[in-house]
Amino acid sequence: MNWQAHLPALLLAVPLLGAFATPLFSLGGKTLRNAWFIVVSTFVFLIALALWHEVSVSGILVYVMGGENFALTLPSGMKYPVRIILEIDALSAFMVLAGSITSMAGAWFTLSYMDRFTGISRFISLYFLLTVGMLGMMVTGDLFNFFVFIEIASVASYGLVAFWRDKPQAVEASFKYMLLSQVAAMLVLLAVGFLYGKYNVLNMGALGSVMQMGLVEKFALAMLFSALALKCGAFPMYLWIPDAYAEAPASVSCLLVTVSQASLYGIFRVAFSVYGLSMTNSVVAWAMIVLGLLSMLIAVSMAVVQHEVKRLMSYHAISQTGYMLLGVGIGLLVLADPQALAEYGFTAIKGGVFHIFNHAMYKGLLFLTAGTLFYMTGTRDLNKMGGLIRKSPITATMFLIAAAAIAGLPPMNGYASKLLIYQSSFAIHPFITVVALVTSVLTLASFVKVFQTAFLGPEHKALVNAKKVPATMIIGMGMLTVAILLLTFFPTWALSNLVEPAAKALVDQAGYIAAIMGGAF
Amino acid sequence: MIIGNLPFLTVGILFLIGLLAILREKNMIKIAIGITIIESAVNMFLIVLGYRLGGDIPVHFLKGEVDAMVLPTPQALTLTAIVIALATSALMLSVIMLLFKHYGTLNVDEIRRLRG
Amino acid sequence: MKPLSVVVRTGCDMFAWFLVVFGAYVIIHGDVTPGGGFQGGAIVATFVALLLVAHGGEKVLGWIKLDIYNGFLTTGLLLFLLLAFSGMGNAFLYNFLAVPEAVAQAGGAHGIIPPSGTIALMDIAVGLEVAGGLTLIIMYMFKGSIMTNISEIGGETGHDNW
Amino acid sequence: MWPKVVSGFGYWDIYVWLIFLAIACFFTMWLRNTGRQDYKEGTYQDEIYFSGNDVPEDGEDISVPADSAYWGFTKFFRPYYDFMALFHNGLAQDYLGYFVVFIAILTALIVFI
Repeated sequence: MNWQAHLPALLLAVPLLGAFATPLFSLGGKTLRNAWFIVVSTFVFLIALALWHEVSVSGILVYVMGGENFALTLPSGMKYPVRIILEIDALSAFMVLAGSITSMAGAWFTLSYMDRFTGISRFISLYFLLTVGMLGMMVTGDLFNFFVFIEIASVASYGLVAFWRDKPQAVEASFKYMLLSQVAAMLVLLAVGFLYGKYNVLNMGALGSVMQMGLVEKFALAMLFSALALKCGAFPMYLWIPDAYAEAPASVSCLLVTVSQASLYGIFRVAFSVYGLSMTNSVVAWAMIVLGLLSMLIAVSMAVVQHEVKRLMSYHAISQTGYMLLGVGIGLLVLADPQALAEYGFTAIKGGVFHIFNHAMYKGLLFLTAGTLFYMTGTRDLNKMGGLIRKSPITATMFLIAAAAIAGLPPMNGYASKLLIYQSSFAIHPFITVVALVTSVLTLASFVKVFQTAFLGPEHKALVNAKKVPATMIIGMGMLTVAILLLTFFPTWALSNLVEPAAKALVDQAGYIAAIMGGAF
Repeated sequence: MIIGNLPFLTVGILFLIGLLAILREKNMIKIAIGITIIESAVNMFLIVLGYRLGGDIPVHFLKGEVDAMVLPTPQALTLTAIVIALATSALMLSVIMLLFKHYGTLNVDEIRRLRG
Repeated sequence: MKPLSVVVRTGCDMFAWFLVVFGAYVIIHGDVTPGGGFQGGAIVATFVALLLVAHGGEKVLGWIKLDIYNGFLTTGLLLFLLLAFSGMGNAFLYNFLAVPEAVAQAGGAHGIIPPSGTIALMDIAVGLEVAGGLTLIIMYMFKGSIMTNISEIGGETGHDNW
Repeated sequence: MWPKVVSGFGYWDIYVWLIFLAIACFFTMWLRNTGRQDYKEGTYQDEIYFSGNDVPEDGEDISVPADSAYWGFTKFFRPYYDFMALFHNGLAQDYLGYFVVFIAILTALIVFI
């Protein structure tokens, strides 16, 4: 039993070790460094898998960093926990699983995609730091620690977005991303200061137990919600996402998708577990629903007219985040009255949460296929591409699977989660379902355009000598394709084992608090 | 009432000054300074949270015979926030240097090749 | 940057190394006196800044080899992680070397390992790390600043004109 | 028979859908085979019918570029996209302005409702 108990700490320590030891391993040459990169990212995925299994078996895992024994949250005589406590319930384990799969796929993809560039050992260190920041945001139970992990992930992603520093657009994208994200991070710190000033406690569970809604908490909630909404790309503040995702290397934008989903997880954790039932008005729930709808519609309407592949896909990342916000926002709206929650609220949360996992998989795959197109043709502009299905049919089939999944075509996993969102949002107001359906149609339209212009069509003379797609990139994309196909052909297993416990854990604020306060609150 | 809350008032004013600097300034270096102002405002907010009237250093054997101590936790939080502020401002200034190399200007309005 | 006058350079030569000694003092006594890893490392990093200002860029670029500071950075980071992992018996980051209050009061805490246990050792690791890291930041930003000579772009632009 | 994805008002069963897909594919393949069998690869039947003109060698000239895809859609929504271009104007400070305005509105809503 004892090494399973240390899994939460291992989840963060192993990628950190990977980040710090990479310069050492890169002294031993390229193959040793690449081997280290793959071994550590696979090991992180295995830890995430063991962690998810552990949580699904024995409920919420609590890990006290630096305590005498790892489960002692309240040392003798203390009313509030003082150490940094990692608290992993089913939702955190669910998000950690999604994050580690995309990180592993991105690692495999980077091997030959970034081969001709220099400074790859620094790239790998930053990539691991980004993974640590993302996993830390999903795992920690401490508000200030959540802010520190946001900063680790942000600083690592500024560097990674501007990795190709000879390209002016990449540096410009990183500057704009940094400008917005720094102000948002300072707002998160201000909100943490507000809550600490009032309750002298930083732990989310303990905070949830003593929380009464007053003026200070309202300001803290507004600041936390808007700052994390900026980080995850909701409607008015998503403008940095098309620049940052398009200019980052493909494996980085594949990981950045799950990093912004970690801040989406942050919104859900704050809204459900810290504030939960003590929220007097449902403004935040309606804000989530309205933001979801607006992000969906406006992002996808912007995506249809794009002619650059990765820019188009990053607009779709925003519109899919709108689905998740809509799904869980409906759940938050009806959190108070259990009858409506049982009827459609819980299905909405299940739809939103399931959509997070699906989106992490197929959006990661789409960014990797866009990277392959860039690798083959050297350009991201759709006007210059054509007839690439002859060059690499494997990429074309994987792109087809991912495009069918994102557009929500029936057999795919995207359809299963969107169906849950459509039907539960219909109970709130049919207009919401109409907007969701129109967005899916426009998503399908833009991906048909991408597939037709990039893959089909006659062979371009300029692209005759397009490079062959190397094996490691195929393996990287193959992992995500396998994940999508598994989710597609076994939706009931995924729902009952992955999504339902996560949705139940999200709704069950009392259980989250009891795990920390020992049920004595 | 005002005297007691004067520190929080200065935090608010500093935050607004920093925000206005970021929103209004055209020179990117001044925007970076604006971000540093916001970071120092939030650090000051954290420190002032922990102050207790007549409190002394929160170290047991260093403080004199005064029994009131200020809260130590905000000081630890501020230390981390200062380290993070250093890292981000160093990175921001380096990115501004790169932008100056590529665009030849420090004016943030001329850095707009990514549109639409 | 052009080197400064002889007076400044000799003054800097005499004074620079004491900066490093003082920084090391702040790092090592981090757990008992105000200061610690980050502050001490920052003081040590001012050594390179002082050299840059006094002796001008070209000479310092010749003297300073960045791999050493990269080595400091990596050893500091790995030392920190080693100490963190070694506490895994109880929990990650557990302070397994700490001398309990009673023993320390009874004067039993003399020896190489300071009574505060891994806190002091981690402070030293962080000090090493920050000294290397900050020097790297200063050197790379200095190289970045001489990357674009302003004459080629016709003077600085983008200033506010009031 | 086997578990289904139950969603509020209905259910989604992928296996039944796959069975229907198989049946549909069977019929389409049968329909396809009833057609003429004299198609041969690489003969005159492969030439692209370019409405009588001679086909340009480079595929680039006859492939539909991405800009002209959905030109009717974009032509109709031209005022909407011009309006959106005002927002996506690439100015970092405007992006921050939208963020500050959003915080103001949200804080006002949360505090006063």
